[in-house]
Amino acid sequence: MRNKVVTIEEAMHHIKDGMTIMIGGFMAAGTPEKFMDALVKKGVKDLTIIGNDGGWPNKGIGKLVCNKQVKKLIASHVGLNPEVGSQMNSGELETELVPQGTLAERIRAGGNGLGGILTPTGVGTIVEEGKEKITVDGKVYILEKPLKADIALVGASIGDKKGNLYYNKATKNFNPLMATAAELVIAGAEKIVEVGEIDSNDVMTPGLFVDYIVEV
Amino acid sequence: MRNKVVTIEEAMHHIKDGMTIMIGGFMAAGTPEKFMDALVKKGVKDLTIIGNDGGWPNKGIGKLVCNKQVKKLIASHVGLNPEVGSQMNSGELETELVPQGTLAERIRAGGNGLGGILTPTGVGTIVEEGKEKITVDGKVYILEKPLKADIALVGASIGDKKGNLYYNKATKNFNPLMATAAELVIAGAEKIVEVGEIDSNDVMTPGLFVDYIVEV
Amino acid sequence: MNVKEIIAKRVAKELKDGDVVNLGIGLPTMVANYIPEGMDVTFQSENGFVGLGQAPEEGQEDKDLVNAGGQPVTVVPGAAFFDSSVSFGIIRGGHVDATVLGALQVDEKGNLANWMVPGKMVPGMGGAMDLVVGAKKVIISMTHTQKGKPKILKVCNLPLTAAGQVNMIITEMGVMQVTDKGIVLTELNPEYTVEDVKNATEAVFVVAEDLKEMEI
Amino acid sequence: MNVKEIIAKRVAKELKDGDVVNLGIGLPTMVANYIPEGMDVTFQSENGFVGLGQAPEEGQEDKDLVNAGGQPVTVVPGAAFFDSSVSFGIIRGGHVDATVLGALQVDEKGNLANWMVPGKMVPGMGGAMDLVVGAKKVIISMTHTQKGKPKILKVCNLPLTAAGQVNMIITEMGVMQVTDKGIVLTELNPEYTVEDVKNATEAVFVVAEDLKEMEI
Repeated sequence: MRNKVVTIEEAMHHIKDGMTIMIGGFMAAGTPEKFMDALVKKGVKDLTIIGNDGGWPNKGIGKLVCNKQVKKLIASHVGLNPEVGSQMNSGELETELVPQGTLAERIRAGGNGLGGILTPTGVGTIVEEGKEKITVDGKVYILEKPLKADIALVGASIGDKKGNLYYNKATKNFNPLMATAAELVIAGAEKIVEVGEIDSNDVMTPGLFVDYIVEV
Repeated sequence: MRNKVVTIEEAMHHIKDGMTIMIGGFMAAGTPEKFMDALVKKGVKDLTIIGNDGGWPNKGIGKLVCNKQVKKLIASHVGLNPEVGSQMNSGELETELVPQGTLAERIRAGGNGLGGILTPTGVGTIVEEGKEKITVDGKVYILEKPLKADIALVGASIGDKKGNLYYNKATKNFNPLMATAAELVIAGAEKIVEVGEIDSNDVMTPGLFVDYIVEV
Repeated sequence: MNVKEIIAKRVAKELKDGDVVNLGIGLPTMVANYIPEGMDVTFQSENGFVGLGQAPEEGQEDKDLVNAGGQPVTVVPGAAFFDSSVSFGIIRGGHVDATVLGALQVDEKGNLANWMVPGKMVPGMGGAMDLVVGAKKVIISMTHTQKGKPKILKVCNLPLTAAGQVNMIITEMGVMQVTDKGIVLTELNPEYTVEDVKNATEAVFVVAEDLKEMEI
Repeated sequence: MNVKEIIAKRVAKELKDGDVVNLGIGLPTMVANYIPEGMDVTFQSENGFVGLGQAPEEGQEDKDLVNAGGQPVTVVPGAAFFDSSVSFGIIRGGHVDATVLGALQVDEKGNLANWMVPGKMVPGMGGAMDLVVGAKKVIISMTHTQKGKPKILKVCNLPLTAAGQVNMIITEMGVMQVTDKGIVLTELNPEYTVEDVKNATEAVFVVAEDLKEMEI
């Protein structure tokens, strides 16, 4: 069996300037925070980040934004990190705002081999601009396209050595979706256990999705 | 709190001739078998059944087919119940065969308010006949439309009095998807426990989807 | 009772036993305080659970359990956690009975603008666009005017959150239903006259023949 | 070694440490018997889990644990259960490294027909269409002819399972790669001559310059 358990340095080695990176979590709950610190330290830049939000100034995705490592942010909400707004205004940061449910479905579509999904969300708003609209059974939908990434950084509560992951409470959010949608998936788990210790019924991300796992 | 726990007779009371019914399970694993028996006894007819398969002659959806209660069957596989084939040949039973992954996505779309999904499955085959094809980023997909039902009959291992459900091992299959996609959802659980006894992390179908629950 | 309390208390009366409800940030959150004892209303939190409870006591915060604003919360017995695609499947799929949100503007067609002001910092739509499109009933709860300026308009001029989805507007002045034929004032706070409401409203509205005193 | 064993043994050599593999019903199932000790290959079962193990001993069957043919199976440590949408998300999303299936017909373009014969009882495509479109590598394992009649054709004349998705054909006579330029015979079972293979094959194929002896 290939060993998936690596150190944080080994894991971060895969992240290069200019990459597109999905980062799990919701307002930093479920975000692999140690990976954020490691990326700040590593100083990779020109990143495209896909995440639910812009985090807080000192927490979650916000750390990367404040350290000016992010070129483009694809998220649903950035209001709790004023630095996002100021970098948007100064033109340093490009943002693509996506309705939260659409963001979840686009990531899921990317990971699940779908060419897109039809959603009623955003019809009649600026969200529909530049997108194809399709009427099904008399109702208008927007065709939203899949999102994929080079790397997904997900935060788990427990992981096993095969990469099976378990997320506690509200830390699940975007993590299981992102774990399906990137070329390389790196999980930060608060605790790593032996294979078989997570009940097969309780696995929330099957290990086949996970390339590397770090105890954080 | 409204009481969702009812007897099998009370639950089956909602099922009428001509209804469209989703039935969970995969080759009868996870199918609420006692509901099949109750429907045979009740004798409702002209049903449209949506399920993974045609079951076995004496098990699962097969019981309803053999008792000639099914007008139309939407499924991915019917090969293990010869009665389906003979009723198809005699014109008694209409069948719509759907690739299994597409069936899962169509039901999920129905329950999740999506107008459809784009799948590469079936492109270049008879599955694409009569359907819209959409090219996204140079790849051809079929637009598959949502499936919904009047009733979903799902089989759970454990349920609580609020309708939260837990499915053991391979009995999950189509059950959690179908629980989202019907006007009325009736769960058969092998065991009913008090609210709170299923860990909130382990709930596989939140109770909000379930209208009635029967201990079977 | 202050203005916000009046509004929140009146909104609470719209909720029924067994309802699944999503409350927006701010004033809508206060609605939870006015649910009558013994009435079973389940609160959904779009970051990934149903069964949202009270704020935790100081020192009892759980880093894995926050609401959509990133603030520590608790859950009630029978709660269920899920990922963001399930969370918005619940919302978009029509499984949320009511959503209560604030507004910058609402208009005669039931259009809603509550997510951006051009030229100002744009926080992002978060889950609002999905909620307004997906919930069975969309209740706008807000102060009737913004510093004396009407917010209930003939036509919204800010970018929309959703087109034609608002069902009801509850302010400190009264209750309005948004119907196919326009806005109808159905309840009036006895502290105001119909004339007061007209002066504070740009939209044209009809006064219900059986105009009632606002239940507070 | 009989013909089926030869084929299954050769297919097993295509699998690599760490692979996730889906085996079709029948001959492909036998491939599991030839995985070398210590090599970590995970088997996916499309009815909802990864980590498929051996058949259970008699009396040890678990009604909640069956394979896609409805037969009792076991799982290995580190297995994970999921619903059918996740199962086919794994398949369609390219997370299955190889799928091994039988065929009625394969042709020079990599088209596959293995699900229906017009006029005969149609069992349904089950998960085959998704597997063939989604798996990274599609390996057809079958006897070279059907009662002496070629199955590797210029053009399939039965309804297709998928268009242009087959990568490799392994029969008792040898190994063929399906390339953009057509079929290439890369390995020959020493019990046969190239002439034998040509006589048993309707499709035109090229013999690889470095034609090897079939590894059995």
